[in-house]
Amino acid sequence: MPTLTLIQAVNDGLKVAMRQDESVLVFGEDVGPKGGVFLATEGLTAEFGKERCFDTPLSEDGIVGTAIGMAANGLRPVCEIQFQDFIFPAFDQIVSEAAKLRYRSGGQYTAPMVIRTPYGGGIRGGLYHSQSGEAYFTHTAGLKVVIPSTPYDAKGLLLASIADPDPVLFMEPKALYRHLKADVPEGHYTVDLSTLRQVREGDDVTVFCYGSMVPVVEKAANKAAEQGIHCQVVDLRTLLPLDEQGVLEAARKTGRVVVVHEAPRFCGYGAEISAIIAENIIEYMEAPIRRVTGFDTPFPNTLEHHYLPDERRVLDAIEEVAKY
Amino acid sequence: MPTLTLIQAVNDGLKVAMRQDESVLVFGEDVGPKGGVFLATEGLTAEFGKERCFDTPLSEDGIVGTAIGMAANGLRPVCEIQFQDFIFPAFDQIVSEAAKLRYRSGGQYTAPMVIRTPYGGGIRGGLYHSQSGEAYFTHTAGLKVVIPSTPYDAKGLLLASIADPDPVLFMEPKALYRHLKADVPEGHYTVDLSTLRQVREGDDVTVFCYGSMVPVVEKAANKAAEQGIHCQVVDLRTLLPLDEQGVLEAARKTGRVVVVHEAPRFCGYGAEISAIIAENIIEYMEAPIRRVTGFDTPFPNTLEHHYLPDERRVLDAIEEVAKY
Amino acid sequence: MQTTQSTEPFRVISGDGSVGNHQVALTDEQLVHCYRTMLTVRAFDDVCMKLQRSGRIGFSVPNKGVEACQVGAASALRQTDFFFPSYRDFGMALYHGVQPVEMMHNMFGNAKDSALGRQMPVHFSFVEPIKFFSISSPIGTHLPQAVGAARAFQMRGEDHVALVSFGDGGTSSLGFHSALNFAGVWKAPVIFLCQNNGWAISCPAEEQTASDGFAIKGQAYGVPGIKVDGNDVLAMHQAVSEAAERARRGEGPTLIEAVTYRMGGHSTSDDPSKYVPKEILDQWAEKDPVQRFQSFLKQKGLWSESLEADLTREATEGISAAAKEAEATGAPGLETIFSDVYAELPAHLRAQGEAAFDLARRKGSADAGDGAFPL
Amino acid sequence: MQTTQSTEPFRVISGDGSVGNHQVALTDEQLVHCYRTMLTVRAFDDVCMKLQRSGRIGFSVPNKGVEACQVGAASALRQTDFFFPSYRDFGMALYHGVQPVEMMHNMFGNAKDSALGRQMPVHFSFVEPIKFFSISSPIGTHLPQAVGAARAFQMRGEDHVALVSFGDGGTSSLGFHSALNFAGVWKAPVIFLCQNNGWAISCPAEEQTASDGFAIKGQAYGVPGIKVDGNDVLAMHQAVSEAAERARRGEGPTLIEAVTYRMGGHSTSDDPSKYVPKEILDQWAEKDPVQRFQSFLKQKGLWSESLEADLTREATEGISAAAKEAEATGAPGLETIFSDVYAELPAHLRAQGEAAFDLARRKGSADAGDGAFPL
Ligand SMILES: Cc1ncc(C[n+]2csc(CCOP(=O)(O)OP(=O)(O)O)c2C)c(N)n1
Ligand SMILES: Cc1ncc(C[n+]2csc(CCOP(=O)(O)OP(=O)(O)O)c2C)c(N)n1
Ligand SMILES: [Mg+2]
Ligand SMILES: [Mg+2]
Repeated sequence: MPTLTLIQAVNDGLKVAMRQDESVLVFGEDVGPKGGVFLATEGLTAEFGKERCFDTPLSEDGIVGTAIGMAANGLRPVCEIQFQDFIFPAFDQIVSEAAKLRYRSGGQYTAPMVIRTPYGGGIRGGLYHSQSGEAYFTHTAGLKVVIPSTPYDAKGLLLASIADPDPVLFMEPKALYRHLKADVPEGHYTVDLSTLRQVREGDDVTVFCYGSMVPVVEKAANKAAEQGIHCQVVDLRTLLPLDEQGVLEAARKTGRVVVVHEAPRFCGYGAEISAIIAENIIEYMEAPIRRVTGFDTPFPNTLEHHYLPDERRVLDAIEEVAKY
Repeated sequence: MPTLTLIQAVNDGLKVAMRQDESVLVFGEDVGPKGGVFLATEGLTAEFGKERCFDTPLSEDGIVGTAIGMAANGLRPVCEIQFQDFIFPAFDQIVSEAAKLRYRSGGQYTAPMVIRTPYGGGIRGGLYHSQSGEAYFTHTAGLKVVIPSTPYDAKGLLLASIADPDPVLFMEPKALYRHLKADVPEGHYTVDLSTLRQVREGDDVTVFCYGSMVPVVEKAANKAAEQGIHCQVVDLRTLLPLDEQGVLEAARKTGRVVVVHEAPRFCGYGAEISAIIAENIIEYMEAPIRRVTGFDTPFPNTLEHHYLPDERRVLDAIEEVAKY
Repeated sequence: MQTTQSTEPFRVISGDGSVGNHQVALTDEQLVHCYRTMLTVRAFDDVCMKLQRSGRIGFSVPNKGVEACQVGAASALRQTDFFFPSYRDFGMALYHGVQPVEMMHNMFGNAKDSALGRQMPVHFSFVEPIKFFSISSPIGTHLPQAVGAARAFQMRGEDHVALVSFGDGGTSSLGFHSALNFAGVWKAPVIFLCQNNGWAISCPAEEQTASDGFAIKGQAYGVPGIKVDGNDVLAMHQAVSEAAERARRGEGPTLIEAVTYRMGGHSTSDDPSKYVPKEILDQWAEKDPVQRFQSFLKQKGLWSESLEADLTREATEGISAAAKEAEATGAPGLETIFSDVYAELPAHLRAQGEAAFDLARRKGSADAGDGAFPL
Repeated sequence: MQTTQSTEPFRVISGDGSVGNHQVALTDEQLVHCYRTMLTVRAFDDVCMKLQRSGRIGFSVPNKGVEACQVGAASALRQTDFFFPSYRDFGMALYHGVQPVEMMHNMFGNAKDSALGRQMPVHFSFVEPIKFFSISSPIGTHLPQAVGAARAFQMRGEDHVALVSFGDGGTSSLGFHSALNFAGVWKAPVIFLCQNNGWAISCPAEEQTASDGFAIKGQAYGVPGIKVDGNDVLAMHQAVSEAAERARRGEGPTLIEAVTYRMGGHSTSDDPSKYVPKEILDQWAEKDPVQRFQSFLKQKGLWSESLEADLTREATEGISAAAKEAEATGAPGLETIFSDVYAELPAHLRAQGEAAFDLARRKGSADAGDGAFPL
């Protein structure tokens, strides 16, 4: 089995989908000859021609808006937003249109499409090349939001997203693009959406995380284990629709919960995890539900390593919750 | 003291601000001669001329973008977005620009401005004239988000927002525009941002709400009182920055909490209230933290009364939490 | 080809109904069908206005004055083309055979509405007999969508076109900019139909933009722009036909500005007397598109008193019967709040739906209230 | 006035440095200052490129080829005007007296950076001696902001103007559409400077739009558009001067397309050899704006070997010293993460800041990592 980085797995997933289904096409800014600024689409124009992988003018509204029309007319567009920070000009098309088309037409029209976009910090990108905007989208019924954290999941979830009958926002943790190589099967396979991944078993504390935070949490969990605190680490990987029952089971098992994400805390995705638990199984909780998140500020540049949750901060929360 | 409806109070607040400060100006779609589709800006063009109250072309991006430039260059723009549902073309300007300008320029440039917009259901407006999108904004550091629920607060909070040195999104519950008349002082006064309003005292259950849900919660609380369940009702009124200590105190007092909003549940604003409580004072909680919200669907039309939280649903949650 | 505000719009039918040297491309039957459709639009409008005034539906939008734009444009396209309409375009659907009762189900938001009562009135969605794309309230979003649909035709080598219709106000939207730009670069088979009816709610077209008319905006995108008399069915037919032929030949998009006038309010919630100058309204009243087309039919010998009576009766009775049927149809079931959010019902929506039914059983159903739409 | 791609751009200085019948509006001193500024931009670029290659700063954007646009435009405006620059415009700031060390503080994101190290390099913000608006990464957002700032001047009856600069790629953005449209309707005193440097990262200008050049886009908004040789300082000066005069007279906005070429990569993260055709690059190398301006100065008798040597040394030494000083300046303190979010620090941010300090005390500080920017 080939070993690939996360971004190679994305690239491979796109190729597999395009080989298998003629209606799949890829477009966005600089995704053609340049292969994308992170090289996620490298080689696609060469293999599939510029009818099926091409650059667009600089308009995210245009990219997503045309993708919706293509999807409603029989194609399977997979478009790229160069950085998640630049998705906001397309916000109206995503939230008002793609997400609501099936509902408002009683199922007559649908928008099966994927929007891929790299998100998160770790590259000294400052305010506008570092954001984690998942919570701007997970409040939107009709949309699916997927975030992989491993090469295997990246390919499998991407192929599942492309096959999905509903619009999927596929957010790729850019900090993990070249983090490590791992086994990725050749050809077609899928990882079901709306399923959790058990990263690590443990009976003392449950840590929920996703995307770029998964390796950070793993490291913290290893350190915790050295102190005899055994963490169950859960990678949420589909944020919407979430496997809520799975979350509740995992939380109930230990009664001590930490939620970790890069995005700011206030009204961040972690709030929903806390709220689901506090609403359904609060009686099982033996400690405060702690969130370890980015600060409630814009994303800084020079000090980004202070802004991003790191092993230190995650471990501190695990210890606090474990001791409580 | 005159008695005014909520929308008259808004109109009065705008006039008071414009009389007092020449740099205040009002613009948006149909706010001029027509006076706005809800008549919030009626009479302004007549009194202040069309230099200070005028219609714009149909572009929310243009409305908010130019407001930022005006604010950065010494004016105090108060712009209107006709329905909150139509704010999304301006999302990038609000979230990427207005909210981050002070931070990214080290305070050299700022955007003291107000964006007024009616939100919420109750007028049979269907998917696109009914939404409560507050959670799309409360995740954004640098922005303030204010929602009044009474005529008195509408004017006082609006005047405080106009005077505020930071950008404020001022969401007006359209269902309450003409709900009732109440005393509103003439001339200038302010209600401090980031303060809670105690709507009703009670020792059994704490209900957090804001905007259009306040009268619904009041009615439910009255019914509950008939059964001997005494609710403390808290109107949050500034959603960001929130008076978190005030929320914790109110929650601790009863140990039983219900959070109510119109917007969908998943990653809605209520999640943050639950999460703050679960993070800081979970040990005081004697019942699940219940949310009563819109469903996780787009906003329907014919069935909107089933979609919107009503007295029935709020009361049911209060009873459940009280009995727990 | 390029026209400006100063240029006179392209016209076929003169005020007296004559067409001079112009060829008439439509058959007699089609011409009568155009007329029938215009009368049906008027009848639909009238009935809806009354239904709204008497509180039986919540909202409607008047089409008086703009009937020729819709009907002339529709008559130039095939049933295999893809329509991306605005809320003032249902004449296009009627022309191609959508039944009034299907529209009325939407006006009442009942269980038979194709959108299951989820949208406001006049937000239609049809897939048969034409693809009449689900109408959305946000202005301008459907323009890039139409370009995408056109690109799909292009990729599959089909010679269908997409037509997207929007107003003078719509040209200021973000969707206009990205759609025209993408369509120009892609040479997509799409027709942009800008119905300049003088107003965006209360904002006059002159304050909407400082450009010399709307057709000229095509130049910013390398898209040919033409200006057409929007009160002239045959001029509309010809302009859209030519644009469609260009598109089918692979020569790309066209922007058509149809110059017309909104004779009523923006919607049933609007009071245009607050801002529309009466003189201008009177001027336009003389250019009524239905009258003009009637004069033409007369000159052609296709019109008669009895035809008029038949078509009027047919239209009025058809619409009234449709309204009656729609009003008698029940509201959608509670479960329709939860379906069609996704292809499959996810667990959390199932739970929310069950809780709603359970509460209704335990505590009774929610109150409908009156809920009249203010805009 | 209206020009198209097919039209030759307006030019003052010929290839050999002569200006024919053109009047030169700048004093000798100003002309030398223009040249000095261009050399300073080059020196800044060179030093930053080296700093980036050696890993001492994370990112920079090359300006080679586009120096005349920035400098010619800046020379036409006053210090009381308002600049809304893009990330490739710092020559405008240098021209008006912003010190290189202030820019270098930003390149290093240190404690003396006006943005306190919060932004990426080249995202400058200055208020003195000119209002050089805080640069934002999202393309196009600053265009409507400039229009708003211009409207503020207009309302107060001041005769200042706003200049907003953006690229060929920027014309596709939403901000371009709303800004040009609002400015046209408002007759706002704003100058839209589109630097068409041939590329938006890897997308060539021909694929960015199908319009006949960029100046023509003004027609869609009733805004006059002119096309200027962007490698010609004096042509830029004249075009911007005329636009500024129009604006100050209350005659509204102008769109200027400056035709130039990006001779380097998009940024230090980009490898342009993957997509830029070498022949075209070679053609443009011959039109180098610094060379052209030097030839002009020679013809004017303002240039000498010793001037060149002095200016070059001055520029290089100044920039190197600035880099040294900036590199020696410490990083911003942890507290700067939390300040300037709002005018006053709200309670929740105070708490988060305190917790961060507390954790650093208890468990040590966070790791910096290497964090090189890939774009
Ligand atoms: C993005 C957005 N902003 C505002 C509105 C509110 N609105 C509804 S219709 C309308 C005017 C549209 O004018 P025009 O495009 O000329 O179409 P017409 O109604 O004249 O057919 C406005 C402002 C909206 N629907 N969408
Ligand atoms: C809204 C948005 N989308 C994408 C990007 C990524 N991006 C940065 S620069 C650039 C190209 C800009 O080209 P142009 O406007 O011609 O300016 P130039 O770099 O040539 O000066 C792109 C696509 C961005 N910054 N903002
Ligand atoms: Mg109109
Ligand atoms: Mg460029």
